[in-house]
Amino acid sequence: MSPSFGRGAMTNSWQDMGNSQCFLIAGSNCAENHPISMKWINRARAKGAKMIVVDPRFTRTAAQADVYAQIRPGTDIAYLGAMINYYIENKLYDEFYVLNFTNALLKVSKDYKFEDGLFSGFNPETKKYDYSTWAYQLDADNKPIKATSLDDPDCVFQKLKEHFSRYTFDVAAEISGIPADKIKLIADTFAENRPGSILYALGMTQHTTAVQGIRCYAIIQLLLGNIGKAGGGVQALRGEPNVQGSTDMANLIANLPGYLPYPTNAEVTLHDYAVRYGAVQHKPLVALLKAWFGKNATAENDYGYGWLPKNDPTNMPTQVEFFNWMDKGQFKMLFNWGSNSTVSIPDRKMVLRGLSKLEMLVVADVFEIETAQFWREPGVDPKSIQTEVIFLPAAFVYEKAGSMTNSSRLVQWKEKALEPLNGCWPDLDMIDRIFIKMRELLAGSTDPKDEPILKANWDYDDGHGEASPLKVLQELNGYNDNTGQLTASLGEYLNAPIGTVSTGCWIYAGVTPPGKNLADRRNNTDPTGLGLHQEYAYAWPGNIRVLYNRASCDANGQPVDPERKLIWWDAASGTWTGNDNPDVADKTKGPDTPEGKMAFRMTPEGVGRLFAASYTSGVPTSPVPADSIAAIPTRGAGMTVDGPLPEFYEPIESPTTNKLHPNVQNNPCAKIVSTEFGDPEEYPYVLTTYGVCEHFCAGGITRNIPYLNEIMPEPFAEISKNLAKKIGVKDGDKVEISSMRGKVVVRALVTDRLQTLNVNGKETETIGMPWSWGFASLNPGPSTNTVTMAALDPGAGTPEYKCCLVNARRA
Amino acid sequence: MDKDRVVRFSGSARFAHWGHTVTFLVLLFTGLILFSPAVGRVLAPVFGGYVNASTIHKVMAVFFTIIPLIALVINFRGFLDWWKDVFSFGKNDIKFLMKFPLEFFGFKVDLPPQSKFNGGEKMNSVITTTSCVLLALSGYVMWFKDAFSPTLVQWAYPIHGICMILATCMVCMHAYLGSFHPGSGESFWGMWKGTVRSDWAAHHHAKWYEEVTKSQN
Amino acid sequence: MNVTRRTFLKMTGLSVVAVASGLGINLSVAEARAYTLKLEGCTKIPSICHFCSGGCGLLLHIKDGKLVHLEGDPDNPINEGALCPKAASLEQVAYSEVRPKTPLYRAPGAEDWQEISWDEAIERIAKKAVEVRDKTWKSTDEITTKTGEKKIVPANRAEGIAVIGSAEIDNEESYMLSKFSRLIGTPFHEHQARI
Amino acid sequence: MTKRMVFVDTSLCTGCKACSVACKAWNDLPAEKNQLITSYQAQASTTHNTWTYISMHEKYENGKMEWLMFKHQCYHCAEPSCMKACPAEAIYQTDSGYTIIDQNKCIGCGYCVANCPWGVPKTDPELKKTFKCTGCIDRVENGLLPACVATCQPGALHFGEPEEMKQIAEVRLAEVKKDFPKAQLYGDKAMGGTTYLYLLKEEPAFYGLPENPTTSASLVVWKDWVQPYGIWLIPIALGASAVSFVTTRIINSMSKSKGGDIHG
Repeated sequence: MSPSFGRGAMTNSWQDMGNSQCFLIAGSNCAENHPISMKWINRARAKGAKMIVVDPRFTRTAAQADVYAQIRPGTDIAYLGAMINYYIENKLYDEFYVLNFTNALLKVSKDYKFEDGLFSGFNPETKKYDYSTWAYQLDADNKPIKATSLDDPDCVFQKLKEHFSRYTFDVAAEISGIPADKIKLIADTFAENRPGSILYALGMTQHTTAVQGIRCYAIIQLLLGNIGKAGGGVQALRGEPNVQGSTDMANLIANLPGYLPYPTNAEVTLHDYAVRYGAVQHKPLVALLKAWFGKNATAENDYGYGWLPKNDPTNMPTQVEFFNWMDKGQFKMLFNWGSNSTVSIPDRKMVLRGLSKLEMLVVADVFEIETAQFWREPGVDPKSIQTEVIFLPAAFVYEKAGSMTNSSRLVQWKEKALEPLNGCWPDLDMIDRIFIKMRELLAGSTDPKDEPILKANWDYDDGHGEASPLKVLQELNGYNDNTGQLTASLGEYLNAPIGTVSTGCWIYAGVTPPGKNLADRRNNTDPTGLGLHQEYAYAWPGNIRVLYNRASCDANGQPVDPERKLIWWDAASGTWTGNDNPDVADKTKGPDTPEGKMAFRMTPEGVGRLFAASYTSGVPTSPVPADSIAAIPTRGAGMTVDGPLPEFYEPIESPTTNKLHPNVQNNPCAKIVSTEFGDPEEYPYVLTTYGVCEHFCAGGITRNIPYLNEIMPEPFAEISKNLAKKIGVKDGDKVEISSMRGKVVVRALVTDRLQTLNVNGKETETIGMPWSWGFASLNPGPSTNTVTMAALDPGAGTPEYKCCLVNARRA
Repeated sequence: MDKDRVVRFSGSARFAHWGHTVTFLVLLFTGLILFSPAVGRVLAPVFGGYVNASTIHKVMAVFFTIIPLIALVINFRGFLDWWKDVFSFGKNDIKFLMKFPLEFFGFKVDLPPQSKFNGGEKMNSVITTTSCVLLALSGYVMWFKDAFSPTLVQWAYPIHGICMILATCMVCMHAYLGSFHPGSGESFWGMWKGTVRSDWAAHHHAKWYEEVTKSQN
Repeated sequence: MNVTRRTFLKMTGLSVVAVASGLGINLSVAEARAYTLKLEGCTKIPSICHFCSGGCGLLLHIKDGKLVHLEGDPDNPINEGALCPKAASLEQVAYSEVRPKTPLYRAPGAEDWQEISWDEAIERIAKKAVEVRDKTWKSTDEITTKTGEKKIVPANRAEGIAVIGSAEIDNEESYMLSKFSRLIGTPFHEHQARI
Repeated sequence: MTKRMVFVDTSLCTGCKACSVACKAWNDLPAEKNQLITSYQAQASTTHNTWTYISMHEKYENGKMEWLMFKHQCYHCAEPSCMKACPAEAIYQTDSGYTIIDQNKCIGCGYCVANCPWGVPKTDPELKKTFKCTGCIDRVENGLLPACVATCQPGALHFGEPEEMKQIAEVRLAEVKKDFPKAQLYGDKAMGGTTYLYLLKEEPAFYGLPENPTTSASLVVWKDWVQPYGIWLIPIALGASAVSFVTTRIINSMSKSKGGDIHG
């Protein structure tokens, strides 16, 4: 979503779903995996909202739908492309919105091309694109040239139209297996009932075309004018309790907290970094360095920038690749925190190989998860594994104070309710003690490499020998050197001169103003009835509950939807105001100013991006003095590495050939990690994997909860009645599911909820398997990821769990 | 053998009779606790509460079913004869039954000659036997309810109750007739000692007395 | 069996309490029924669910430092007290018998764990981290600039240490871990947001 | 407390089974060992340790898939068979409409088990006590929602005054009927009207439910005829014997004075 809107976060909130008129739930089984969504979806349905569900299986979500379509896994872009085409051809888009809040009118470079499945700039050797042709036509001030009408053949809108003209309902039907009239019904229902909200989760992201699928959602919502409005939006239903927070905190190789680009070895100095990323990133990095190195971070020493390890762009593995890197011997020691990798990572053989090569594995978790005991998995000889393993038993969520950020960016604080069982430690204390111990071991060292440890600002003692989570949250909030106090608001941080303010994560600035903890607010009043709950906890950024809410207003800054008023321009006081906190660059700049028009202030163009162009705003047209370069307000665009527009590619393992361009079967940029792949002759069925309502992710916790084992006691493979007949399996029999990478034997669940699909004229069977089981716990079972493959989306690095080829036989 | 007396009931028959009497009475009182809450309130404490009462009931039920079975095995012939007799309802038996109520309250009536069992005893035997079998069957259905269809289990309750009532009525009358009714006083000794006075036998069970004396000669 | 007993006790707690009227013990008249709540005397502490990203509010009822009951927090505007089965089951984690009692250590080639103290665990980890850091430290990289020239630049990386963070720990912990790995020299820090 | 009602809108139930877990958590009931039975269902029936569960029903007809859920628990009938059958007077009704087993009085005889038209109560073989849903009477009487209602995220469970519940039910029925012509309310006519009122998308038989449950004839025979009237046969027999005891002796003495004893 970041390439489309400027921020990669769920746009609205759970409560806001109650304002919707229509839901397109595709790539999410929210009734099972985000059950709270059904509370709000049903509130909306009680007011007449429609619910569309597209899923390879008839799920418990589908059982609630007004319209359900069974889709072949991995073919979402085909039918979504057809929807886009239909909306453009039939002018069902919101013209005011498209003209004012999207880049539809901006002219695209004449060098941009799309031919036979490939965009211009592809390098077949590196399997990467050079983005330079995906640019705008720029004027002398480096600003994109705007066409006068949507009919201009160079404008984004025409490029979009041309690109998706190939996606007819019939073509989409052949690819996806959804009948053409059903796709039309979906398109019509979603267009007729606005505001409409799109819900997706791992069903969309776990593909090699993940980012582009989400781009389709963004394009549809921008065309229909559904972004920035109550009841609209694109809801990325994130998988884990604090995955928003852990991403905010940059538990990712290419980021620092607050989504700052991680410095690479090419940015030797802070100055280099500032030149590369502009002031937008420069200032928060300095604030971050001040938080990390305290008094030791000074203007003279580049605020300690040199102490940061630098990324080598040629050596930047993402999570799944980590295990390959271990296997290759680069990593000797792995800290594995609250994550059950041996169950959750695809192609488990590779994972086990990797872990076996380590010198030491440290696992911290509440239960003794499979990852901690990989050396004694059945079939493995422990004596052959030389990895030292240390398991640290962790305190559970209610046994420690701290905050978590939910999917809708709501930072909620909780106090410690119970003493940790068995004297387990909160993870905070583990990290704290390990660091302090390392600092002790290195004390007195004069080796420059030990400086970051010795010079670090690291004192979280709560006075009782334990680390204080509040102290950490306050570090995230940051301090203002001028007042010597905690920064009082995001505004105070933004207005403070560079180098005078610290923050561990700038988007959290303002969460703990002096004497307060806004994440701990518990006023749940909702005067508007829109579910904004402005006084409850704290939503980053700046307590905005509906992102891009400027787009809910017309040219005069007044709400277009009188029943769902979020913000408005108050001419009398000359400010943006409203029920929500206005998502505008400057609250005092009216709707007639360039800033006041901007609905998507985090993109360089200030508009929503139908076409994800490569563009950096604020680039000076004349040379500027070297010492002031950091003040240049450049803002780069978030890019989709595999194309400025979404294109349908078959999954890496597919039962058929790409109907649109047989020569470019798969995403040309996909990162392939697994080494073994099957063909449809030998492995004719499509496997899709998922979670069930009763267990959570890799099951490390839920499989140790008797109540949950009672209601979901075993893993299974769901197969259609046709397939069951074909392979001679009855409901309850054992069935063996095998791929090139391995096989598992589970209970067969024969059901009508999976039907044989007609794909490109061929009968195609889908098999569904939950993946939450592993060999340990109170409820052991075979891990589905023995079968799946590691092929990653080039942008997001998500593996294609949702489709691979398998065979099935009676066991 | 005492000349004045004739053997009326074998040892096994008496064992069965008295064994059944005891178990029946215990079953009756422990069962009444569960049959009627009003009774339960009074009687449950006597047996140490409901749970104990029902445990006793179940234990007794086992004896109740085992005793006649044992007797049956020991003296199969006797039982066969008994049943042959009690289930062979003749004209005389009907006449007996018609006139019996008068006899019951002490009026003098001419009773037709009766076999080993008179019409009343026959009726008693038929009703109690059937009730006991039904009581046992319905009781086990209720005890092991999971093994039977819900409808069957549901009907077991009223059947158990009805049989209990019938059997109890019969037992009351039977006990009274067999012990306190002036006309039948001797029959008590028949079941207690096994023998009865010859003259009583000749008067009350002429047909049978004839047969017995014939066979003895 | 313990649990069943507990159940039984609980159930008797639910039974009718016949309250004698002031004048006599006429039960049929004075059959005022009182139901005692097991939550009586508990402190209510709100928390947040540990599963999907909904952020549903939990409410823990604590008495004498013990968890008596856990249910949805009716005052949390996200879930208004409602919980899915996973969240509703969370009280079973608090006293789970399968939760490890101490840190565990598995020596190379060993077939089982051995229990170790927290101090020993921390020390072993810290020493190993220092050792691997020393052993695999990469202070410089050679890069090719846009103009094609080769250049030696600082890298400052502990190449041999990787960190898989977690989306299941608190913001503060997540941030600390993020800071920790970069301070000890490893940018190789990822987590399950990827998958 | 005045009459209360729970409206179970099965059309909104997602089959997440949180109600079952929340019930166990509140009532401290242990988990049971299970296997999948059909669909995603692993609980086969109510047990002494499972007072509510969801059954799942799949139906594929004319290219349209339906996956229907049904929440089982005690219906808390207005005229409860269990209470009628209970010999120990352990089952009582509250003003709020709940049928409760008083565990101090329960003797685990299982009469209620056999006579519930839905087979809800179950006896714990070890404790010799019969258990079933209490309607969370302890919560309700203290101003809390029943545990299952409180936890239901999709909003399939409603709790309140009967009139209000019936109103919601009628509105929902009209809505659901548009797509499911066989949709109907269930419970309002059963057993004098149940405290748990259901909206079904299909006819009751589809869920394996009795179409029109009433107090069984056997229970009527037992409790309305045999127990109150039949039992009088025993005193009558005893009475007759007593009368006979007297009359026989009177007549005997009379005839003795007339001339000798014929019997004896």
